[in-house]
Amino acid sequence: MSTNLVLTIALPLLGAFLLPVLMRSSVAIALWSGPAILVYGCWTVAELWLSGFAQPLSIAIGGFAPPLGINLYVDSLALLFAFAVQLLGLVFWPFTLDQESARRQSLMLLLVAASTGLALSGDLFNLYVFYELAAVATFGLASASGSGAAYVATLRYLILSGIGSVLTLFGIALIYSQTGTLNLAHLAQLAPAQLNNSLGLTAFLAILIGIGVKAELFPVNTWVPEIYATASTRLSAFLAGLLSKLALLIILRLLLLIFHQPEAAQVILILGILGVISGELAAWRAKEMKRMLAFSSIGQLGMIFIAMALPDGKGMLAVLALALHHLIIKSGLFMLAEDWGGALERLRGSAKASPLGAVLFVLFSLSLVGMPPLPGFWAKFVLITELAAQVEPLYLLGLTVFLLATVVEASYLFRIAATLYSNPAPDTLSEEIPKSKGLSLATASLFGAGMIAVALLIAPVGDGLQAIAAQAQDVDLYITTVSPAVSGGSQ
Amino acid sequence: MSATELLIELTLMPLVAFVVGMMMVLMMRRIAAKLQRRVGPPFFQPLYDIVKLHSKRTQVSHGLIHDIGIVMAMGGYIAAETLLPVPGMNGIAEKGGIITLLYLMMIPSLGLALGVGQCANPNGSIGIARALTAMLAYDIPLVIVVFGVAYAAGTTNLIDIIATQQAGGFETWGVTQMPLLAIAGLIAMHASLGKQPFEIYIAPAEIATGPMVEMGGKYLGGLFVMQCFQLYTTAVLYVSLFLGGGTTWFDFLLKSFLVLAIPMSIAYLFPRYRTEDLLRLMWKWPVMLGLIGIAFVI
Amino acid sequence: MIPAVTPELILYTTAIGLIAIGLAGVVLSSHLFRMVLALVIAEAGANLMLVLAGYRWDAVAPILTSRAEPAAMVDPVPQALVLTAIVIGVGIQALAVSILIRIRQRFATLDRKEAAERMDAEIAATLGAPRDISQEAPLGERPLPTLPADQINMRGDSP
Amino acid sequence: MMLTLLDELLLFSGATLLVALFIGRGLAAGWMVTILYGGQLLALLKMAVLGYGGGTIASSLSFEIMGQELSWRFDGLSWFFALITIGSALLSSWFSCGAWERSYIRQGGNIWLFHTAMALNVFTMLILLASGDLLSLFIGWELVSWAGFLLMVLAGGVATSAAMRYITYAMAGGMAIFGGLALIYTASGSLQLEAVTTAVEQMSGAKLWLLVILFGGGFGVKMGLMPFHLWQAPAYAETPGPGSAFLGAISSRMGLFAILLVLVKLFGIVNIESLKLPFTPIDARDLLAWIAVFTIILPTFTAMKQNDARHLLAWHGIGQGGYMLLGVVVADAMGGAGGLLHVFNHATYQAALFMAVTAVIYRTGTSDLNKLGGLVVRMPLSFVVLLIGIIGLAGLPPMNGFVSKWLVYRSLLNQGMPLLFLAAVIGTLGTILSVYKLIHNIFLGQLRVEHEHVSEAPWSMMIPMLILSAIIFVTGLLPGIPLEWVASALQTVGLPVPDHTLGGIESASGSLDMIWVIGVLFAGFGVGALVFYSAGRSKRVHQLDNYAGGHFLSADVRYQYSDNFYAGLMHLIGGWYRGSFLWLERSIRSLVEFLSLGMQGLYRRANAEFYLLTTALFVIAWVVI
Amino acid sequence: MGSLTGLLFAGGLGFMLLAVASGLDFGAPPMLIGSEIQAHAPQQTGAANIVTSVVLGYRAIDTLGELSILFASAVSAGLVLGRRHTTAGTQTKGGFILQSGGSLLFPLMMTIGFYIIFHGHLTPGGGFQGGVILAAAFFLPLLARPGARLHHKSLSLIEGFAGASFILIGLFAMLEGKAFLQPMLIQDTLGQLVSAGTLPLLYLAVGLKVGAELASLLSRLIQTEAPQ
Repeated sequence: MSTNLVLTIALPLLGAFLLPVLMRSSVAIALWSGPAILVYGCWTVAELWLSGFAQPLSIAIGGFAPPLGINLYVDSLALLFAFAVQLLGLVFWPFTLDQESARRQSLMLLLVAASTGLALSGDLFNLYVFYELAAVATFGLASASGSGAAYVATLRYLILSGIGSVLTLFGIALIYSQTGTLNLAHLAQLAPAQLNNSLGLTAFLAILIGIGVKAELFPVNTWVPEIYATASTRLSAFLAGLLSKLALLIILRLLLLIFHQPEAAQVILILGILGVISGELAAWRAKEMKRMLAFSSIGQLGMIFIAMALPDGKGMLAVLALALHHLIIKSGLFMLAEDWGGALERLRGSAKASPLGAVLFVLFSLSLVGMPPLPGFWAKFVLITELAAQVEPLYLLGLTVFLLATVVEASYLFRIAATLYSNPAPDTLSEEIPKSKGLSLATASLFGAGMIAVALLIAPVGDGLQAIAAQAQDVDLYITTVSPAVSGGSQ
Repeated sequence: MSATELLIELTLMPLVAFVVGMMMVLMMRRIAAKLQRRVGPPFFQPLYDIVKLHSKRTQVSHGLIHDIGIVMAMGGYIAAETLLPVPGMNGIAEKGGIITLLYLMMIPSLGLALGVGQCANPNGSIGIARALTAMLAYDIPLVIVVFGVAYAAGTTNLIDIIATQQAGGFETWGVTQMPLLAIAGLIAMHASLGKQPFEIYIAPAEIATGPMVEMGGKYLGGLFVMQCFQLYTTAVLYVSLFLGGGTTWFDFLLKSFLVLAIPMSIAYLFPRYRTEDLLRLMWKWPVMLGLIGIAFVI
Repeated sequence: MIPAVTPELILYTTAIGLIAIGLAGVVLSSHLFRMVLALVIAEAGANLMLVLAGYRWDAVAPILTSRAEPAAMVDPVPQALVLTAIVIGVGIQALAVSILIRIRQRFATLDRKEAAERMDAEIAATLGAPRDISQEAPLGERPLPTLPADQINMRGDSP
Repeated sequence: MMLTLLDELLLFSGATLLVALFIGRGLAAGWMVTILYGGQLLALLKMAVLGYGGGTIASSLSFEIMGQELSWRFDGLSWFFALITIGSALLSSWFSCGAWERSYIRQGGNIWLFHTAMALNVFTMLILLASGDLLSLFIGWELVSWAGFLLMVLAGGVATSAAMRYITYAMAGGMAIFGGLALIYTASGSLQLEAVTTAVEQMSGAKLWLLVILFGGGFGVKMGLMPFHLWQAPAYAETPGPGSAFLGAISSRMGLFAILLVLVKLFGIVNIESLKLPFTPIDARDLLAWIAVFTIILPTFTAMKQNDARHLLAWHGIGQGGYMLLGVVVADAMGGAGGLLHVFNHATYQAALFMAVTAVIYRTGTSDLNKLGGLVVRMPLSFVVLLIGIIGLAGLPPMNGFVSKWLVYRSLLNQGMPLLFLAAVIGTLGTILSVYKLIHNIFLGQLRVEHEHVSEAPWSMMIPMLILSAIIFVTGLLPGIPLEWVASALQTVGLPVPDHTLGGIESASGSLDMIWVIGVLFAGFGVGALVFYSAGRSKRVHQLDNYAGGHFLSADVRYQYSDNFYAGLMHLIGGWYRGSFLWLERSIRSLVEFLSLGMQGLYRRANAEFYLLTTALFVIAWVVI
Repeated sequence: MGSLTGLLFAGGLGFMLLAVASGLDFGAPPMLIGSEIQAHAPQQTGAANIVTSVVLGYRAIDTLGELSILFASAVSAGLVLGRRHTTAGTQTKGGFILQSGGSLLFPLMMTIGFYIIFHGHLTPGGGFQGGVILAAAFFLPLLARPGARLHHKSLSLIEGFAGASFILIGLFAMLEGKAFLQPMLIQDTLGQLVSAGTLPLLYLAVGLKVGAELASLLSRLIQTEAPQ
């Protein structure tokens, strides 16, 4: 039932509202209601997928036909991300029993609802609302660790994000005053005539910078290392793994549907290249795992931005492949970092203490740098073949930077791997060596298993992604699916 | 050519070389004596020396490698002689060529080096280190020279090289065709003989004759034999490369002795160079001459 | 050339001016609370911009009255949007202020630089990683070697 | 499904890997793995006997991923390299079984990981050698790189940092190849092998240059070509003994294989030659040749300064790679044959040398050239192996190294390349000097007191060493045997094949018949021995019964000349060892470090909002203006 | 120096944006969906206030999102501030006028708040505006009597159930076979107090939620911000 998809947004919200109340009456119900909602969400999405989902569809909320009301646009891409959101929400569920667990869980549910909304929504302003909801929930979760550093980091993030939303709002205002509509499909119809000018471009750039804050776009990503270092690892994993991808998804949709100006792509390309350079280089010197992952994630997202900048949606497949790959790998790495945070030097000998964790780390790293049979290679392969096909020097610069960054990446990732496998310093006790264990290791193993599964099934996965990319790339399909018809003109 | 003839040639060539080599040693000593206003040794002195050394009663061995080293030193040259055509006898020259010959000539050095090394005497080791360094010095111009000649002749087969030179008389001799290379070759040859001023690796007063420090009796005798071969090989090689080889035994020997007389005469007039000076000298002048010579050839 | 002063110019200038002032305020202020306030100003500008998008000359508020013939009404959508945007802004500001309170309690300062310094120090201390960058010295003058662990807190807080 | 011969080989190799992986902890595992290597060798030989006569054997394994066809096949070139790979793996693994294994475990090594890493290396190398298109080539390439990393990193400590350096270089090379691949794909729309040819036809001069640089550089990293040579010596040297024998024998030759396949076979030497460097008479082939020559000279002379036997050998390994590339780049019949034959020869003597050194380490616990000496009386067989090895390495008759070097010299002579020739000879001379230092400092001279009771290496180690020595000698005596394999590989690549006989080369401008040369040499030795031993018996004296300028020597006197062995030479050229490449590497590293610091600073600056503002301004200003 | 550049950049940005925005046609917006909504809103939603029909009908999910944001920030603030309750009892009480003024205003403000909420679909105003007034009504006595505490339990109950009822109303529509959050019209009585189907109910939920949210936020702030 396709309309059930609305429930993947509504139910988490409902759960979030009721959780603090429920907690008072029955801890058990409250404890399990969140996961139950997410399981149901997963199941809803999966069921839709499995019941022969082929054509994208549009769900009008409130029964109002799209350009007037808000619609959810459901294609394979959106569905994929919706599923990922629900699943990762479950995986990163804060299973704590302390005083604030109700609050945390309800924030998590809000975050999941907002993320699902980001994946599905087909309305510009609605996207903004969900974006803000996700942001606020993130602030709450990020500051939840209760340290002074977390507060400062969150506040800085909040202010940056606030400016970003001001700019986004400004961009939306520009678009609305130029076209008089907010529906993406409708905008896609109107864009060639009305937004193909400097005004439209300005609007796009304002939105790009605004949303780029979440997508870790250079240089509005300065919050990344602070937040990832102070917030809980699970949140970091969710932010780096998923939320950034959703922000990317929005930018990608806007770029594909509405803003076809070459300048838009160029800006993204330049910022992407700078992101790669700054992120990977900064990670090279990081002395601590979480921060290294934060910087590395900036670099990886820069790579995705480079892919996104390819003209005519050519980079769609690459964006998708890189994004999903990064989602799996970074989430896994962050889960490992949960126990392996702190100075890298402390990690000496950890491989002996937790061999599985070390092996997973090596596997993730290998995939991240693109060692061939692993999925990372294919993602990178798709990107560089597309990049090399471009004639403009900027793209070739992107290619060069991309390749060099990979070298740097390999260098720092394997420095850590080597630390893990080296012998502990003579005076350390075996209890002092951090071990990767318990839930976080299990979660990381889950991602590892997923990665290996993808590596083994690379051919069907590749075909599937190609189909998804082709569908997402089809602007006409988007417009006809939503079919935003406005009977009269203005006035 | 029948197998018997070949066998005879292969036997004769080293023998001739040995005999001629002894005479060359004699000549060398005579020249030295003349220059130093001495009388000099009698004609059979080299032979006497060899026999005397081999029949000494105290023969001090430092182990099997010590022995093998001497054997290699002699054997290498004996084998090398069969690759060096003389009038009327080609041996197996066409099966090896000049590059093989040059490499075979390194075998005795290696043998000597091994033998000396086994003696566990630092003087010997230092001597070998110096000798090898010297080899690095003079082989570079030598190789340039060989390259030039072989490239000009279009072959590495010594028989063919000699034949091309003999084809047009004096005008087609290497020395007239490639005078610069010939000069460079002469210097390199001089150095390769290890005589003054290039005898730093022996340096009797400094490292107690270097490689020879632990050598006595038949060991020294072996080295003496080796020296005979060395003089012969060097001279004949030079003759074959630049002076058109020999059509008859007479002019062949004449040329060989004359060629050898030049460095010998110079040798006893000079003190010796230090290792690094030797390197510097060798890498500067003969190399430069050789390269210019090659430039002319190509 | 001085453009003619028209109402729209004034309105747009006000909206964008608010945004610019807000941004400048965020960038320039050295006090965290002022940054939050500047953010509020910028938000007001963006909201104004949004309202302006729906304005029509000579039109009435989009409320149907019993009059038979409805007059031209302004666009209702931006008004609804602004309503939403304002509430969103309020929520964020409230959260910001509550975080500010905590920061002040923890670090006894709301100075931007100082708070950032403290944060860095605390992060470094909790992660056990040496702190290799100070924010004060320019790049070239920063100490390259890592600080030993016992010195990490020297420059930061010593409560 | 019918299994092709290649399938059998790969399955065998995979099975070896699995065996090592799952039962690699038992002590018998080493033997089992060795036997399986033997099985691989048999499978390979079966391939030569049965199915393959200059043609190719396809694997039934093939994929299509994202529109890319992936396939694997074997031809003469692959077979030749596979022979060396499996052969050296077999002998190294054999060497590692038994005594060495036990001592390795005693010292805290993980033998399971060692066997697994070896098997993995062999398996990945076979995959690489079998690659049937550019994508599978790249996949194989990366696999080999990482498998090598695993083997190098095993020893921990210094080895780790060496391996880290290696992996950085290897990644850089891999990425260069990746970029080249992308260029080809863009030009031809395909990654089949033929695509290279298509791409070459379509591309302009500058792009071709780029391609040659990318591929040459990328593959060259693995070969340790200048200026990418710094990683190799420490990485190989610090690997556990048999591992370094294996790596030294074949690992870096994978680079040569790829160069042969891509640059020589697909690209074509003619096309490379047609690429001129602007404003100079140099073309790309000359450039490659000069790189090869510098790779010969500089590492060889670096080797001379090493004081650790393993490092010395590893540095030579780099230098010898230069000969191979030089021969291949000259690309006439003799050059190509010389280059390829040298791959084989080098593998044999390098493995033998590393094994001999490992045997010495096994007995004495050190490979420091200043702490050894005089071992010939205690380990005579090891000495013989090392002697045979260094004669091969130095390229002197009667060992096999001579033949391949002779071929390379001849090709340079024929082509009239005096400077390259000279440089090659300088390399050889340098090699002679440094290998003498090696053998002198380990086996000759004074036996140290602490080594008084050292015994010969155990037979489990000795037998593979002796087998290798035999191979070195036999292929020196009868170079026709390996030349037959080389010929088939040359045909695959499209290079001319020289006329060869069992004993050597037949050529109008000077032939070589090793049977005769070695014959007279040994006859000469015989005569020499006759002369020598016909004289009176010699008396064996104690090593301290020695001339010492009037002093008496006792056991505590260190009477060995080992340090700064070529003092005179170093006095002259010592100043040239400025470590420019090290400096270059360090400065790149420092640059990255500095940039990295800057970037971190960027992210740690207090005023993040400022960036946002500026970006917004610039971006929007760009649009408006 | 840094501040000067900052100022310049901000000014430049403003100028650029102005340059861009001046290309807009002020006062005559395209109003594509705007006019469409104006035309259809009375029939589709039955609310006389078209803004209300946009807020609760056409863009109801925006409103839901916005409520969630408020909720999220309240919860977050709770997380941030909730750790330690410092009683503000040390503060001096407000004076008599302040206290009785607060008590006096409380019912008035409550009335006005609810009035605005209930007439949201007819006249300007609605759940948000009314909710804010409700919050103020609760907050005023708090200011006058610093020691007083709001009842957090009941506040959070209101918070939860108001939000939940918004969603439940939407879900109820789904049960009826309509779309999520589709307004259910009972009859077309445009302009009446009881009209516009479920919209007033939604606005009531919004109002309560906003009021509770803001009240709890403010009370948290005031409770925590005590002199140390």
